Amino acid sequence: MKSALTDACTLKLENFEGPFDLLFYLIEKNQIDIYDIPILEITEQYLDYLSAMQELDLDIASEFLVMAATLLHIKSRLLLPNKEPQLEEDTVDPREELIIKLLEYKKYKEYAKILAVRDEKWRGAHYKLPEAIPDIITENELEVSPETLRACMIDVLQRYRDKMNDVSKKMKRILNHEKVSLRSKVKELLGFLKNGVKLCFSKIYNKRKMSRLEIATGFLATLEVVRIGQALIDQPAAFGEIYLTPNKHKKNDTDPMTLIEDE
Amino acid sequence: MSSINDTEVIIEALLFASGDPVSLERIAEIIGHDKKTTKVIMTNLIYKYQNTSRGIMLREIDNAYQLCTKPELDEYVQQLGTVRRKQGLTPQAYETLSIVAYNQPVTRAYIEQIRGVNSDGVLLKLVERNLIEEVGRDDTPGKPKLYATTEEFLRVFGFSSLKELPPLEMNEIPEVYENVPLD
Amino acid sequence: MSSINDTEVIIEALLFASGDPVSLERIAEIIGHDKKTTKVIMTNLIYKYQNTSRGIMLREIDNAYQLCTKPELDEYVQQLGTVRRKQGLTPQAYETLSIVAYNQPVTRAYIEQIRGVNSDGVLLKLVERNLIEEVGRDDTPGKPKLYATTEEFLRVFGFSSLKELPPLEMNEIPEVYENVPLD
Repeated sequence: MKSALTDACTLKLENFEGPFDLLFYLIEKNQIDIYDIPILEITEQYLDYLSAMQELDLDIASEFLVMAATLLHIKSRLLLPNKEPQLEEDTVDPREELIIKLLEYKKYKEYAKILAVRDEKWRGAHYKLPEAIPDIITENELEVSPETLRACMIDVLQRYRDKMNDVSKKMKRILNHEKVSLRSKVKELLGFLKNGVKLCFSKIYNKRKMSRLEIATGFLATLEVVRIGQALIDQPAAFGEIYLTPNKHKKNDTDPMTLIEDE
Repeated sequence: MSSINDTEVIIEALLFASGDPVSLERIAEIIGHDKKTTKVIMTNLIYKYQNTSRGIMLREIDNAYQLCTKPELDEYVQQLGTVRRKQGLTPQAYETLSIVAYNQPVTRAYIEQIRGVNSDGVLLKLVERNLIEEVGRDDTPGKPKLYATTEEFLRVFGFSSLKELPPLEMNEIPEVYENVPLD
Repeated sequence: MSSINDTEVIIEALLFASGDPVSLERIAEIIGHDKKTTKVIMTNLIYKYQNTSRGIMLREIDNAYQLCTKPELDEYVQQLGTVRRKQGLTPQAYETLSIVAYNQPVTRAYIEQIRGVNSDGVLLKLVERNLIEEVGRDDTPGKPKLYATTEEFLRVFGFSSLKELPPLEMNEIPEVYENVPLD
């Protein structure tokens, strides 16, 4: 085998596209069984080729060097005495991965030949240039579907709903804000009442100084303070002044703020 | 190749590939006959094209030959140039059309309220395409125009009447909170 | 016109005038038959061209049809001196093309893994010659481009569709688990 290989070793320097291309060339040239590659010989020839390239100052693509390393690695594994020759599962052929890759590559190399032959044949078919045919542009029927129409109706209603519901959410937020304001008004009133003085509604909630909303809220706060028993209310005359007196007979001493209903 | 048939085959290929007229001399040269024989072959061939089921014919023009389609087939050939423009509706047009279709007759204001955007342009387009039309005026301040779908609308959607509009199921109609809840 | 013959005549005229492939749909539309019937007519017609003394043949390419000269007549057509014969591809290009054809859509990385070599340049050439094209991006990190063959690929290699690619013979990979021969 060795002699046959060395005979074939006179490599002609072709422009190999990649390491597989070169390996294939060597395999075919030496008529090697791809399933049983003599790694020692192939590696030697492969490296010979690389050094020939070097001598000619050709650029050696990194892929060629990676393959050289792979071949040398396989070679070293083959040369190492098997530590556990009894265990069959461990005796995986180190060439296996390379063989699988080469077989895969070979498959496409063969297709490439089929394509080349077909290309050669069909390049003999000649086509004709198109005649000048004037374009007639016709406005075609509308392409519409009842289902799309229906879907659009549902979509637009959905959008409308979302928008409307968004408006109602905003309103709710505003009202919640007012509730906080009611709490603060109650707190304010309780502060005044602590001083134990009789309060005059029109003095606290002055129309000139405050907005209607604030006065209305103030009125609600007044009623709230009375409701939780912190004050007594009195209006001597209809539409007359409202007086607020601190309740001296409170039932308990708990913080009045906790009595305000938390909304 | 030497038989008459083979020669004819070659000539057809030559003329097809050339597209332009090919001179008698050139044909004679390629098929390897003298001009006189070639002329006879060509004359026979013209006759053959004319009298068999061919879509193409052979013309002699000034001692040159050219293939072309038979003039009586022109109406078919012209159709190759027909570019059908398949037209669809824009999403905006579809949306507006659906509001008109399902709620007709409607005012522009109604459409705009639902869509939330100005719908002047899209309404105009739908009127231009004859999918909707004015059907009168609403009896409200300003007397706004009322729009409804047309017969063309029914035709393009393939409806025989408006009853064939795909129904909107109740559960598909999104709920709108009419009143703002005051809690 | 309604007989089979008349239909075939129209089709020949259409294809001749078009020069470019005409889709099955368009032919069906013009001859006024449904697609299925048209397909049958076309298949018969392909056979007819092949088996009569014609210099031209009918090809199916990706559900479209085109007339061309029979490839075996190339030597005569070449003598016209007007048609230019395109150059073939390099072995690397055929190799890369076959990887794309059989695995499409594929990324460059996949091709390079099989070829064991950078395939940037050869891919670019194939794209330039309109034999392959980008068809999107893979849904993997880096979103690499995906390549597939074109209609031109089918035309150049005489396929009517990708189904006609010669089948991949799965080379049986024998067990290489046996005793390793130390050579």
